[in-house]
Amino acid sequence: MGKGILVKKIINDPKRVVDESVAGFGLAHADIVRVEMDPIYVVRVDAPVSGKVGIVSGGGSGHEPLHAGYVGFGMLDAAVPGAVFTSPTPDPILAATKAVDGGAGVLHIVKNYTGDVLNFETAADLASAEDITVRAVVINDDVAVKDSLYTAGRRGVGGTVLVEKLAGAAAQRGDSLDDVAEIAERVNANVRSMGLALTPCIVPHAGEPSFTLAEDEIEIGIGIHGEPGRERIKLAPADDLVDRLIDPVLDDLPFAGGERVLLFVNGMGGTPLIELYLAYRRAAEVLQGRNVTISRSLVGNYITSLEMQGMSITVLRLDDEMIELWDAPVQTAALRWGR
Amino acid sequence: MGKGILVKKIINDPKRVVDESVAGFGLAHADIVRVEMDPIYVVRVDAPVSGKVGIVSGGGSGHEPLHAGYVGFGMLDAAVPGAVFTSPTPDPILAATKAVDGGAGVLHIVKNYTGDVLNFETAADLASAEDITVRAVVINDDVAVKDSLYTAGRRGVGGTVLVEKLAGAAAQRGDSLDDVAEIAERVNANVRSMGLALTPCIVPHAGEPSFTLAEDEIEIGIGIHGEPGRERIKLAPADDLVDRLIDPVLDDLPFAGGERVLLFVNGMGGTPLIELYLAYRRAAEVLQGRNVTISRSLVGNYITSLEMQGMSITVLRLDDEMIELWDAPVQTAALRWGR
Amino acid sequence: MGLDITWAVDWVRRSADVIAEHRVELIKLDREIGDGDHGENMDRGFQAVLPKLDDLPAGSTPGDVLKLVATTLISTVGGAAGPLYGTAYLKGAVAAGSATSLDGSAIAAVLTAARDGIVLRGKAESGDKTMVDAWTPAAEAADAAASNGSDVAAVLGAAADAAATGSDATIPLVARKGRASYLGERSAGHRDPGAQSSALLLRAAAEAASAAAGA
Amino acid sequence: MGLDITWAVDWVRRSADVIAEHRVELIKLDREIGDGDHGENMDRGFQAVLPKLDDLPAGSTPGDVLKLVATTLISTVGGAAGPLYGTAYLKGAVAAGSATSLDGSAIAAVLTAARDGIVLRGKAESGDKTMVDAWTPAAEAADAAASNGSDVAAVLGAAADAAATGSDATIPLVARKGRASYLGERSAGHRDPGAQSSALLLRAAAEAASAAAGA
Ligand SMILES: Nc1ncnc2c1ncn2[C@@H]1O[C@H](COP(=O)(O)OP(=O)(O)O)[C@@H](O)[C@H]1O
Ligand SMILES: Nc1ncnc2c1ncn2[C@@H]1O[C@H](COP(=O)(O)OP(=O)(O)O)[C@@H](O)[C@H]1O
Ligand SMILES: [Mg+2]
Ligand SMILES: [Mg+2]
Ligand SMILES: [Mg+2]
Ligand SMILES: [Mg+2]
Repeated sequence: MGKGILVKKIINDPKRVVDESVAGFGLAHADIVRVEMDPIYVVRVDAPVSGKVGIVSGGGSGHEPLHAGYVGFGMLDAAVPGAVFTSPTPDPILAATKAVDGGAGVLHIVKNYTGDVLNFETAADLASAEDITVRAVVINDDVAVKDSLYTAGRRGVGGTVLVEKLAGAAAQRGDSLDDVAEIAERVNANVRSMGLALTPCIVPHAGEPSFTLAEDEIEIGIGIHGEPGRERIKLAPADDLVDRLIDPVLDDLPFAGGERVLLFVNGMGGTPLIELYLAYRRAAEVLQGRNVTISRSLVGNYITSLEMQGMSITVLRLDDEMIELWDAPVQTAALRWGR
Repeated sequence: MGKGILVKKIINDPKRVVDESVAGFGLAHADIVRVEMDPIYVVRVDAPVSGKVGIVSGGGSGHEPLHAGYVGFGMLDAAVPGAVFTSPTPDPILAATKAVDGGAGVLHIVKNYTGDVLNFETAADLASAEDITVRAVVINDDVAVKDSLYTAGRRGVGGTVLVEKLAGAAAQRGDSLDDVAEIAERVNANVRSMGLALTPCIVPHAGEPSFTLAEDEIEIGIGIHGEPGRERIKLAPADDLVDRLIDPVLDDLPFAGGERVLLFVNGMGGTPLIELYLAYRRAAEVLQGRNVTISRSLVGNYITSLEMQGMSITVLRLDDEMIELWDAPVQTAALRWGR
Repeated sequence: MGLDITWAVDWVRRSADVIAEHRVELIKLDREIGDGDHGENMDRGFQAVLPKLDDLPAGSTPGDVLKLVATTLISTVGGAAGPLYGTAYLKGAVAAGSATSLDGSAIAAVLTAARDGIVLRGKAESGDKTMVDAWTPAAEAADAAASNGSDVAAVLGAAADAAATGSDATIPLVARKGRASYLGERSAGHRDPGAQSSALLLRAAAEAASAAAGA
Repeated sequence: MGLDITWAVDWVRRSADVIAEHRVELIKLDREIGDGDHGENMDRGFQAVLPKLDDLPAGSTPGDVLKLVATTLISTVGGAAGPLYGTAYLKGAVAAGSATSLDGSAIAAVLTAARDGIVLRGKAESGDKTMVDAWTPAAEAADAAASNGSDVAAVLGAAADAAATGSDATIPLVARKGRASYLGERSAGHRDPGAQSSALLLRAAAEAASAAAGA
């Protein structure tokens, strides 16, 4: 196999995709991040920030801009990219944790997948052994997955981006580790998501799509790893698709009416903005119909599955502090305002 | 046909795609823009800004975030979206021109396509008849097209985004219409682009791809309207693809070495960031090899062809003033910093 | 017998029909060497004209109809075809003036003015693989037929035939104007969509004239 | 006759071979109910172990080999399988202790410790459609064979057979742990990739033991 091109992608060698992409990311954003290659992680250019809680997230690659795109002032201190769709090993997580420890402890933001949880756990154990205080928050906002004590539980999906922004802003303003963790937990408790795919995606080393869909089929309840969803339905108008995502999201929390929310319409990587904004229109209509006020919004490809076409809808119930943290300055490759 | 779904997209009715998407855009970014529906255009929420040169751009839809995503402080005052891949008619261009006229004249930024040029020309004539001073700058940065006095000339592609940012910053700092137009001309004279497609795109009303490519074929020298390119080649490693785009770009200006540039690696709408950053790495390597310094960069899906997978590379030769204008604050849906 | 407002209105209706009928074909032609919207654009434009025909004031002339078509196409078609066809109908309307009836040479003058309008806006020459390649032979054939004293139906028939031949003749050409020019040599072997829509519109004019003559 | 360092090293080499050989099959199994990386992950891990075998100091024990495998898998595999297999080999190494040779009941103790490690980290129960469904019957079969006084090759052969049967038995199950659990009922009808890789690794252990016995 070696250098052979297996799939139609802008890549050289499937085995070098993550390394080469992260290297390019580092070159393109040298004002914001520094990239370490062995073990591989991406860290704020000014890390460690003395006295500030450090925040580390990470997971399999293929979800860009998550997580490296959120490293910078007001958000993450470091991101640890694993192989495509494969959680990183403890070594780089530990290295990143040490690199961002400014003496106030480090928060791990972990998406709820067995691999991510186990590898971050090991890294946290190793960091504690080196006298770094680590707390972990596990994100599990995907309502497509039936939750139970006896299963792996819900996946972490779109809500992760919001947790990273709000926890990042809390750390930036100087909150303690416990306070930052509390914000992250609070956001996680108030956020729900669900997604669908129009097309599958192809993992570079696999060379074949993770599932196949007929011309008129859609996969509902997908995660972000190209894994199939819960249900397969016939192609339907956009408004119906939006309803199929947002209704379970709103029912789950539940949203009672009268709340203020952040509405996040996310593309899976290959979805053009023209479609996401069209979906946003309907989602806004549904929220209005339920007497929920959209106070903030986010639309774009922010947590993705390679080139998959599809979308997810995330709704976060906001309180005053969350709004303040959302509006706080952020300077990362993928989210930036106020500086 | 009517409401029938012809293609796998997040849409309701092909005839309502632009209206519904623009409506959603207006709802999502009500802090930045106002949307008018009849005739349809998107305008800065505080337009007209008294005493400031107004800047209007526009063209067919399907290139999002171009142009509506660039409306806001420090960039465009209005964007006029036509039907998908179809330049708008003079009516909305005229309405937008009137809406942004703050007494200092209006600049039209027009991509060089027969339809765009003719429709903006007519609108400018009509605006002049209403005593608004209008100047037009036509962008033609695509080196894939052989230029000649006897042809339609080069297309406007990636360079358009950069012209809009720099001219927008010049207008924001209070430059006169002639000075803003001069900046726009200067940027256009110093920018070159070229693109390729891995997959075609499907215009909603057409229901079929604009061209078909075998599993191992790539189209080189494409524009942004799903039109086929100049040449079809076999799939190749990313580094070779980058070379095939950047070499003609650098040879054309020509870049002699010793310059400072802005490197812009753009996705065609369906290209995941992981691939764009991987391509960026090679492009940076090539520039270094030619002794050209990358002073600024932009990586992402910024001027697109619906869900097309592919990329374009744009290089702009910078001077001190351009760098200052690039760094100036901007607050739009798609580009934002400094505010 | 000259062509009056009834013919002009009938021409527009037949134009809308024929464009709707060939919408997909024109999209397909434009997809091959352009961006796949020509049929959609033209259909949107002519469908927009139809309801406005009912609002034409009594006493309207053929020139008024052409002007209505011009302004509607300009404000609804967009793309290259919108302004080009818009200018064609506008210049045709000017040539038709306020006459209530157009004879053969008046019709030839209308077509020549329309052609000149397209060239003025688009700067294309014959052989550039554009709608000009349908309009120039059409205007010339109409002029020749009118000079020979043919009746209006024959004048428009000659124009329609010449436009169809002109459209055929675009197939081998390499485009030098419009979107197809970006393809360079690869544009050869495909019919120009604008030339084809022009041929369809002129055929509709001829058929409306025959129908008027038969009536 | 017990199993020594030669067997342990041979087991690792055979493991790397069998995983490389079945890489695509494991990817395919994981694509059906997971994310399509299990074969890639395991192959990366075992390929990383191979060169390190040459650096084992003289006098190393089977336990040292298992520990090397553990740390290498932990630091190169990632995903769920990395920490789970890592813990399995680590606990196995602890059970093996500093013995230079492992007899049947020592081998059974290693496998049981490995299984317990996986359960400790992953919290899966039998029937959850995970690698536990291969390891639990394998450990039990090894234990039974060792109690019956079988030789080490037979003990590992029994474990490998039981693991293969256990892997087969995952097919009809609905997953309750790991990524496949997100599919709910749709996970039934597919073999669990981790159970399958476990069966392959235990078969390699048995073959290495047979080869050692034959030598
Ligand atoms: N400069 C020009 N002069 C005359 N006709 C032109 C010119 N440019 C384009 N055309 C005509 O316009 C047609 C394309 O129209 P259309 O597809 O509606 O617009 P667009 O090219 O903007 O998508 C071409 O087939 C050609 O006949
Ligand atoms: N909680 C668990 N306990 C035991 N084994 C598990 C658990 N979760 C997952 N596994 C095993 O891991 C395998 C998947 O490994 P792999 O594909 O490499 O990791 P990932 O699921 O992170 O992509 C599954 O087939 C299953 O056998
Ligand atoms: Mg994985
Ligand atoms: Mg067009
Ligand atoms: Mg067209
Ligand atoms: Mg997996």
